[in-house]
Amino acid sequence: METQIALILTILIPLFGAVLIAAAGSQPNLREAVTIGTSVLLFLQVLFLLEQSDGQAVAVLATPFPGLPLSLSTEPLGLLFATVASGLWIITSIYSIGYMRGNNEQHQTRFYVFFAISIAAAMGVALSANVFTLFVFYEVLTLSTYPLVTHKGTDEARQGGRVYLGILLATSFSFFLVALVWTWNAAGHLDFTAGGILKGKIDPAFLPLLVALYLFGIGKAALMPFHRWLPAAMVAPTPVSALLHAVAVVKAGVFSVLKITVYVFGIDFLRETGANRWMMWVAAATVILASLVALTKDNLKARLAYSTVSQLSYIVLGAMLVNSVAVVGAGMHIATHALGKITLFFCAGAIYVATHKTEISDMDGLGRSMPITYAAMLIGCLSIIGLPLTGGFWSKWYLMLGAASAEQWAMLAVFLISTLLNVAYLMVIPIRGFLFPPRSTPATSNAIREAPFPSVAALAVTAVGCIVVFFYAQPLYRLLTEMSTG
Amino acid sequence: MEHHIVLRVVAKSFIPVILLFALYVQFHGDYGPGGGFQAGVIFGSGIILYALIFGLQTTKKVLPQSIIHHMTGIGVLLYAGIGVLSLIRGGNFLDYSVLGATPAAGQHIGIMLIELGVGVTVAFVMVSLFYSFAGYRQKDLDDPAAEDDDEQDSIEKSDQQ
Amino acid sequence: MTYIGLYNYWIVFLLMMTGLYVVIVSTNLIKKIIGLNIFQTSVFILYISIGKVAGGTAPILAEGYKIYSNPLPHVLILTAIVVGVATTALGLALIVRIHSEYGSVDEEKIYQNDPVD
Amino acid sequence: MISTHFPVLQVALPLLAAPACVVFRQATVTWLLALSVSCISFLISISLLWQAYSTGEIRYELGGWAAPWGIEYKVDVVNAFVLVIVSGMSSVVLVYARESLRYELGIRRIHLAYTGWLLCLTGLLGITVTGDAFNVFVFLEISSLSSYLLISLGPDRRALTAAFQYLVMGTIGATFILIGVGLLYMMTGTLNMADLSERIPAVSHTTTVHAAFAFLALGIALKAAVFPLHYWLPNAYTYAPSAVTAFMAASATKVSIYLLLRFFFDIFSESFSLRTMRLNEILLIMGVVAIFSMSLVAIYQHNVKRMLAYSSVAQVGYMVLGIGLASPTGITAAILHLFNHALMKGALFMALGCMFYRIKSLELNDLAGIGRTMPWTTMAFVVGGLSLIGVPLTVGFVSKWYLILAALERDWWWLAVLVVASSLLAVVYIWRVVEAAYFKPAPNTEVNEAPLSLLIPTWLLIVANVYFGINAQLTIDFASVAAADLLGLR
Repeated sequence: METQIALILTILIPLFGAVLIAAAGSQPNLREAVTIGTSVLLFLQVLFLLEQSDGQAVAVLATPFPGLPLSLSTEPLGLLFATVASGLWIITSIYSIGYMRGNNEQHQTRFYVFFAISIAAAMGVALSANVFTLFVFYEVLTLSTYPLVTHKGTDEARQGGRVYLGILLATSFSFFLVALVWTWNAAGHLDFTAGGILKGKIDPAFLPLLVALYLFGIGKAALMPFHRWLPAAMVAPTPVSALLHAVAVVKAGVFSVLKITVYVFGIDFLRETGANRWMMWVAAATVILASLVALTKDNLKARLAYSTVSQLSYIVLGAMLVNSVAVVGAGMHIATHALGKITLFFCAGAIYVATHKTEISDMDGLGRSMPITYAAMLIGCLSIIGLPLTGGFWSKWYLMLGAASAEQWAMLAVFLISTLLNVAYLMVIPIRGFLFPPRSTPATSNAIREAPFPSVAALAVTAVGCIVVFFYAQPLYRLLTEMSTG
Repeated sequence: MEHHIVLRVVAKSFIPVILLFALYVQFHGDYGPGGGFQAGVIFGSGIILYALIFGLQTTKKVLPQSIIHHMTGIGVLLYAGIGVLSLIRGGNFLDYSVLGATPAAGQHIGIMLIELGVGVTVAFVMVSLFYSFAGYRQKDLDDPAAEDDDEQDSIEKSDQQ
Repeated sequence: MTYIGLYNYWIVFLLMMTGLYVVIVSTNLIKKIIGLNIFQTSVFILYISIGKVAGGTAPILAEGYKIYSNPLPHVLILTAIVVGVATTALGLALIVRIHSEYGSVDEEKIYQNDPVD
Repeated sequence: MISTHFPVLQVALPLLAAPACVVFRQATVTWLLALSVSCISFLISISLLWQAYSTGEIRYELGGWAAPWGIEYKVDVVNAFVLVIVSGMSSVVLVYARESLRYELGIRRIHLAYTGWLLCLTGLLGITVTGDAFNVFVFLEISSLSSYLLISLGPDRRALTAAFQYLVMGTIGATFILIGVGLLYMMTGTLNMADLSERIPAVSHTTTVHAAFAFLALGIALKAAVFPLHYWLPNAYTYAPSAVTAFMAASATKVSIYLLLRFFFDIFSESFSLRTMRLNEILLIMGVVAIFSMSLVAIYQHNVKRMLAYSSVAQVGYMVLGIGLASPTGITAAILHLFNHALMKGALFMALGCMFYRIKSLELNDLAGIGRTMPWTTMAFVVGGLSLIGVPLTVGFVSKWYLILAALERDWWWLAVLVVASSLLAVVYIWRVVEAAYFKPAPNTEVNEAPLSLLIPTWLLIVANVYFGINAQLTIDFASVAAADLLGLR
């Protein structure tokens, strides 16, 4: 019973926080105190759930349709995602205080309110006990992040918002919803069940189509050709980009993919029928193509965006390799990539606040005036690339191990090639920052300082986190094997 | 119209007959051909004839607009009231059998009153229509009352059949 | 012979098409109402003519008559006529107000003044 | 027991109240009368629905004449459900109408509006409750005539031409229905619906019955604004007073769709209307074309009210689609959408009425920045809009879900995909308003939030939108039982 209440509270805390934030709108200090307080409370709540996780508890919120409840459950993969998202929310909140104040942004209350709502939605996605609940919170997440993307209110922001909303709603309605109803029609229920619910219920000939509907339908996983929303959403303020890319949105996407692969299709069922083949290649193509596009981008945030597209497809690819090792790798990649990417976005934001520079070619030599930021960025890059001593190493390791044990040598090659590409497009940034001579005149470069303290603190914390994960990967691994073996 | 002496004289002698005939049709509607519709139209046309010959202003002195409004409403109320009355007396809606001592007497009373309601409404709606169209030039703007009164009589027809 | 024998339907048909044609073609609102009336009248005739029973007399109880025409269609059509009158009256009332607002009862002139998209 | 008379009281009370309004003439008195009568009708219809749901069909003989000769009122779950929709929406919108009509009409003619309203309510409830085919025509004309009147009361002079246009189209439609009923009477000698459905199969091969069916289908489709017979609707909805638009959008077309269901499945059988007459294909195509073309047209409107009017035609397309699927699930979807669409369009038009009340315009450009000046109204519009799009946890999602389910039951993937893809067009036109309301700078004029008397009923509907989206059990139950009733499965 206690766990049930705790489950419902994970949704309610951020929602209640949103109300308080709105109420405290006129006093910025109080408002931001509430934001941070709520985020800490939420994190503790999720940790409490993590402690409880012996045996799955289910809490029903409502039953909109007969036999189709809106319910939450404590399930390892979901808890992992919830922990990552709620933990990073604390840091993002701290960071955004620095960023928003530093930039004197408009409508800050609206920003914090929708931020809290989207975290509530992300919690819902993470803890959903069936596909229907997942879908519902997925849509709430889309809608609640829209005002964040268009935050600036300029024509450019509105345009980006349209693309964002358009692609996400279009894919989720046209593909995801159809796949959902189809599954319901075939299996008779939508509950996430270890080993999948579709086995023997559906004609294997149609299975690849259903897989494709789910994978393309979950537009937040940014599989090509439905990745355009991610770069378009770059118009958002940096904390939002961090939220979108690392914490809530894209992770909710790949998390959904992973969850559906494991609990709806079932790894064994997919492997037996071979329905994963097509989408495996699509994911592999996205990995490579997005990395190539990233190489050509000079805008830092755009480059990071395409890097995200590529990295997300690692996870989809891991899911589509359909064996337990690869799925564990994919699950770990959710966490490690989240840490790595959020660090990089924080750095990009810090650079913008301090220098108002957005193009990589303009950032030569900044490492000297912003050493902490650039050190963090170096760690972030290494983690994304997957070098030892950073968390990224483990996830990539397991992913490649999975590819090998599935005897998909081509996929192994894809991982290796993309790692090289990662090096090419990411390492340039810290290298230019540290080793290249500053472009601008010494006078102005002296004026450049580190970004406001909250921002720097936040990015330092996440960078340290990248390293910590390398040494404490054990709990993560245990949690995930529990899931993949059922 | 002062000089149309023939028209005035003929109309003067005819109008009472027309009105009387309307009443005849009204009260013989229960067993013979006739009934509230026909009676109402005949009654209405008698008054309209008067208005055509002697002018709208004179007619309005005889039958002011307000009376016409109220009468149309009362006609419908009479009709629907009988229905409710039969409900109260323990029958179904518009089941006249319960209105009198015996079912036959009840039917007689019921159809009489219903037809009266219909007749009153139809007659005054016709006049009210004439008033508003004929008076349009003088007032320059409408009195849209006419429009909706019309629907009322279509209702009655509905329950009539 | 059958086709001529069913002449009442031909009349109904002719009137109906005439009425619809007037409604569609004329731009004068009053003429539209007239067309609508003709159209409705055709249906009245349809009803009344099907109520006729060959050799039957008016449905009034009287000595020496066995076959009566069916009175129900007449009753129905009485209702429909009243509805028609109400429609005409309302239509004319609307036209009166349109005339006072636009100064015309011609559809084309009205839409010139005030395009309804 | 008074409850045995419920079926007729439902119709008789508004009928009695209408002339009383003419007699009283005083704005507040007539409003109170209309509101209380409407609320009583609502309560009666709920009790009828419950009775019909738990104990089955209720019959009422008017004037004590037995069924095939006299007029019979027959209440089953299908029409009881529609009765609840119509009387419920009328009650909620009437609360709203007081302030809104006073603003848009002025004091002088207001009792006429209530008289017309009550007559319209009488007509709509009468169509729904009656079991006599000719009675349908009569009540249809009562509701139509009063709705022409109501539309012509609109604040813009174009309301007059819109009402006239509707009058011509509506009369043609009603006369078509009259012809159809006449031809059926000719072939079967009865006007009672139950009797008709028994006698039609024997003569269903004749051209006359085919012609009767065609006239009826066309006539009702015209009244229901089924594409491409929707020509009258956008103008009528755009220029009518806001409260009237909300009421009509939530009830008038719904009742016509109910008639369509009643005639297609109850009086003519499903196999006759859909297979012999091949109507299911026509309906499917019309539905899909309506949804897409009308949503596209809606996107290009610059008047928000007109935009929603076109969206209404598109939404009727969903119902037609459900009927065209001709399966229990499809009909369930159509009936669910009757209810759900009434809720969302009622709420949306009421929100627009609130905006009109303050800024006297509904042009998209004039709505710039209204999200900040009228936050509650705009929020209501957004939630209603989300429901229209079919976002989960709103009623719009429920009906779409069932529509997709019905399509999938037939293995028509393309249709399921089309249905969901069409929601995206709704996203586009709703989002144009949202963008204007929130992300465009407001002009520097002083605009206040709408008064509470307008906001409360609007939000009542919005809450209903969400409540029946989260807890759809009740409506689904009624709709599926109603569908089973219509198809003769229960």
